[in-house]
Amino acid sequence: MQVTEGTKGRNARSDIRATEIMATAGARELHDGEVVVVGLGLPEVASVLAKRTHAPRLTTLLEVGVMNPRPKDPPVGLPDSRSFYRATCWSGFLDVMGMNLHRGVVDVGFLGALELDRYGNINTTLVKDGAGKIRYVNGSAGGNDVASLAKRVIVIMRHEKRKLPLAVAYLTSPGFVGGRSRQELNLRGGGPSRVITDMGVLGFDAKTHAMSLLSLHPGIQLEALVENTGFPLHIPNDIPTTPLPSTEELRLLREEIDPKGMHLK
Amino acid sequence: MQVTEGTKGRNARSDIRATEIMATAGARELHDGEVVVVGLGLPEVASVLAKRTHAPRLTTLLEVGVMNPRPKDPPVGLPDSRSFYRATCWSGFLDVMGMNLHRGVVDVGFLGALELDRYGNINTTLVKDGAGKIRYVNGSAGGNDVASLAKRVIVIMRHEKRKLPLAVAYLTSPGFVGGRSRQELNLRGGGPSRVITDMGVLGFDAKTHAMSLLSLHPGIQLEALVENTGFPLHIPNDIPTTPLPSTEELRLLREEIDPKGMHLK
Amino acid sequence: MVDKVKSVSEVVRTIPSGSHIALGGFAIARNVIVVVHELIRQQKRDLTVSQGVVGLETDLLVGAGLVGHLIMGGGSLDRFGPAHCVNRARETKSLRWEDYTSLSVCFRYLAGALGLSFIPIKSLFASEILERLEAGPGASDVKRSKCPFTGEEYVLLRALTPDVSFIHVQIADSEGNCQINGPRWGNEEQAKAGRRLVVVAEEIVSTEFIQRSPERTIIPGHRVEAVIHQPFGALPTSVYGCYDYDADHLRLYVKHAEEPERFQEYLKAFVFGCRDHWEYLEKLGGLRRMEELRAEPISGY
Amino acid sequence: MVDKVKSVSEVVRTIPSGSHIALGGFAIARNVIVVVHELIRQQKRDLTVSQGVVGLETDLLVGAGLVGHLIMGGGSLDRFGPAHCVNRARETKSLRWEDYTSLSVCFRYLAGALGLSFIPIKSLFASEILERLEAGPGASDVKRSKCPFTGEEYVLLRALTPDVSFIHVQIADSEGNCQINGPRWGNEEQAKAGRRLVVVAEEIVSTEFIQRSPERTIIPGHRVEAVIHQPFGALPTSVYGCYDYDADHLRLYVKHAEEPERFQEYLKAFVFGCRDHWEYLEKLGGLRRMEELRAEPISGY
Repeated sequence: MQVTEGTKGRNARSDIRATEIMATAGARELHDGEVVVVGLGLPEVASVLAKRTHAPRLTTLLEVGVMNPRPKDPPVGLPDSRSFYRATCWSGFLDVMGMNLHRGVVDVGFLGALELDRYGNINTTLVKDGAGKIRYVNGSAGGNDVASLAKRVIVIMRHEKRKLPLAVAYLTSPGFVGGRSRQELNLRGGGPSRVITDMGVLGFDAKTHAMSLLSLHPGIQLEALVENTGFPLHIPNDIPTTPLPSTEELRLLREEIDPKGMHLK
Repeated sequence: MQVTEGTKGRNARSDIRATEIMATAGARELHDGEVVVVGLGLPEVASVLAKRTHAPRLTTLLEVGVMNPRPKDPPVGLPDSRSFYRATCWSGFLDVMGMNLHRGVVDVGFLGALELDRYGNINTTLVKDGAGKIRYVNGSAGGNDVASLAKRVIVIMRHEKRKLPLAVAYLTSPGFVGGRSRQELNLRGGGPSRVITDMGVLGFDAKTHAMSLLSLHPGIQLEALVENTGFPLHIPNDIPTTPLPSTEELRLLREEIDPKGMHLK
Repeated sequence: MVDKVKSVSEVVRTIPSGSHIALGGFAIARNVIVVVHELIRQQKRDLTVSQGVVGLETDLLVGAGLVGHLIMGGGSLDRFGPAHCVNRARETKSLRWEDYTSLSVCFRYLAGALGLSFIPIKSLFASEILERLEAGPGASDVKRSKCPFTGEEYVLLRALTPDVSFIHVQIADSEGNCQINGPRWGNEEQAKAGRRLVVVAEEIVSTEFIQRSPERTIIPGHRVEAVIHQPFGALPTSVYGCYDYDADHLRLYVKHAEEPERFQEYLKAFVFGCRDHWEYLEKLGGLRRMEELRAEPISGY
Repeated sequence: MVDKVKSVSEVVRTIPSGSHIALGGFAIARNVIVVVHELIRQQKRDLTVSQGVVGLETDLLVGAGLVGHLIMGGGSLDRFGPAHCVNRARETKSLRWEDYTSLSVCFRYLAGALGLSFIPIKSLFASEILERLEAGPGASDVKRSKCPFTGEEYVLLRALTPDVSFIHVQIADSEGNCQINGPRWGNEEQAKAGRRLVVVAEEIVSTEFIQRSPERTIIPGHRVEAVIHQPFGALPTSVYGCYDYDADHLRLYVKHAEEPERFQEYLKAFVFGCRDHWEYLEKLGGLRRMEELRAEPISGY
């Protein structure tokens, strides 16, 4: 599962980075006792932060067959030996993706996206340039399975117009396709619930299933966010500000979880 | 898989026991390099004898998830820890019965039977007394699966009229039901190939699929065998005599494989 | 980290009568005796019990009259004798039962564990097992169908998703991470098919111990609701690497199970007459007997 | 006991062009590099390659122009970059390919391993992955259908049974009993789905060693046709407990794979230019480099 990080650098109103706000917002979406399938990068950072703060009983699963690893060195990918360190269980796809995800016991799928549309459909397969020329990238790996089957899906990605288009260039992993319900689409999982970008936190309307703004990160102008969104976005009358990371959250992120700034740069 | 032993005692023509002839005849049906699912008792004794003589590369599988065990003490059943000793692999049903037997890589299923009819149908589920009263016994366990799926099936059992009836009281594990081909019956495995009793070795006609006599054990009269068979048996004109165990086979059986006479009594 | 270690009486109180429970033993090995005794003491009735190959644990429950529906692949107490109570109940038709096979029960659990509502199989064809399933209430769980790609005939089986799965393991940590020593028959599929999962562990170890060999974790902690810690918890059945079966007690059991009245005496003496598993272990001979049965480390029995 | 240890050139000579081979690596871990190099040296053409999540091994084969048909669940070289050769081949349509997902490829192998010709799944619905499969030659491998018991909609997948499965393991004995250290992704299902199975082992151990922990035997010997013994056989990809990936070489690879001509230079230098894997290891830096990459026992990397 590919994850793309926010790299807009330090936040306008403080020395807090956008990635740190994203990681903290992601962590706060995870509840204690939940089971999460995570991709590497910000989803992993967010889930570790949640475990160290309000959700010590969070279970993290990596699709390769790793449960609750506690890496001491930053892994470059899921099958990197660094991500196997101090795990409580090593199994494989059939267990993690079959006997957990397909079984319906995974609460959260935490994904990245190359493109995401207003109904939460994810593209991780290809990009089209202006001339319509196609360039292939990673494809699904576990992404489609997670998006289809997890009880809810959280997407974390950079907020750019080309990454949030009216329609994804390839529908790798379904959200609420065409605004339809998950049941109509024959999908078991509940679908996308949150999109966390470097500009704000977004959700999905319970009826129309279209994306709507939930909060703006401190220092981000609404106009800038709308400008950087490639589809019509529901904007509520009152727009809350995304809470900043607490001092303790920042300390954990900077000193313990990602001291080298590999994902939080 | 229940296995019933021959207990007719010592053979008329020598001090060789019927069970020793059975074990040897069973061993000789196994070829080097084959994969065998065995039940405990005589099938296990026969497969160990084959491994120690002409088939050192025989692979033995126990349905509980044990491969190539080398017990030093006699087990009372498949899940007895004694039958796990010095195995090369411990897995479970899904591997042994699914990824081997159902996958089609098991050459021989080596079974016992409570009742067996002329088409090689096996009953291990219930017995009916003269008045038609039913008494339940073990049921299938892996027996039906082995009979359905192994490339060929060898049955080893005592030769008694009530155990070889015209029709089994309950068809637990199919042979050539009604004389039909395995393909017609939707069965993948090749079906029964040999029946080894304490009186002779029997096979199945390639066309009619009915049982026929292949050889008589030394000292056994044809009339006695026919008398003890509950269905019409094809009898060839020339009836060979089952070869006696060699001196080395007897030594292995008596001194190394079953020194306490647990299965060869 | 959460501590899931609970007492058996506490756990069994949460199992309603009428539940479908799946049991993890095989004949005379790794039976969840401590759970079954408590189900009998608390008189949980009208249970549906499913098991790959039944053993003493199911025989006890059926003999105690608590089972209304039995889904089984066969079984006995190996050389010690048949499962008298199960067989008698079938003869007297005092319960509804469906006969399957080891692999078909395993496939039904596998489907449940994978979140598939059905799975194909090539066993059962041309047998009276399938015929009787199709002719009875079991008909709603089996259906003949063709492979859409090859045209081959299959029996489709309905997934089994027991309300509660019970398994007996050698080692668990307090979060529920379980490691099984020896062959595992259908335990992984049966355990993960359950909507709830309770394990009985011979020994509770630290999570650090689990982390030393995570490839041996067959059941990860997040799937486990409760861990019951009970040394010698499977006696008189065996637990590889921990202790041998108690052959004397198995013979005594079979002798009692042969006759309904004698079976009631057995229950009185060894179940109702014991406040808990420790008292039961004393009746089996206490410390001295346990030391006789304790496994020798090389052989595992 | 039979000795199945063979040289890679001997084994690859038995693989006909046009074969369907399944590869066991995942991105940058446990790739069967030694086999892939030899397939390239022996110019085995028109291969069908299937893999859960592709990595360097498949990128090499595709780049070398030997793959006619690719069945894949996705993949990249993780942070080192994309699978340039695979992506370029899809862009230029120089091969037939079908995109799946990690789980759907795993389920197709699982069906193959279990001897089922099909298996249901609840992924793929409402995606362009399914749409494209149904619109192309992949249509013969997927079919929508309903569960006969619940009425739920499923995608039925056709089993995958590769002609030859290859996996890289840490430990095998000469009979082929294999033990894998670390997570196993889809290796067990992929290996057992194969009609033939070849393993590359870092180390050959005695059968007595295997018998000390038989619960770790993921592939039993009787399923294995040949064991190729090659220390550092997966480099530049990592093998848990044995060595880390060679980050320098991975970067060099990605740099070359970006452009077809530079990729040919890579093949010339590191595949055609090496008589065998030992010579290749010398080019990667020989003993001194191998000792740098060798895993430290506690961390496993």
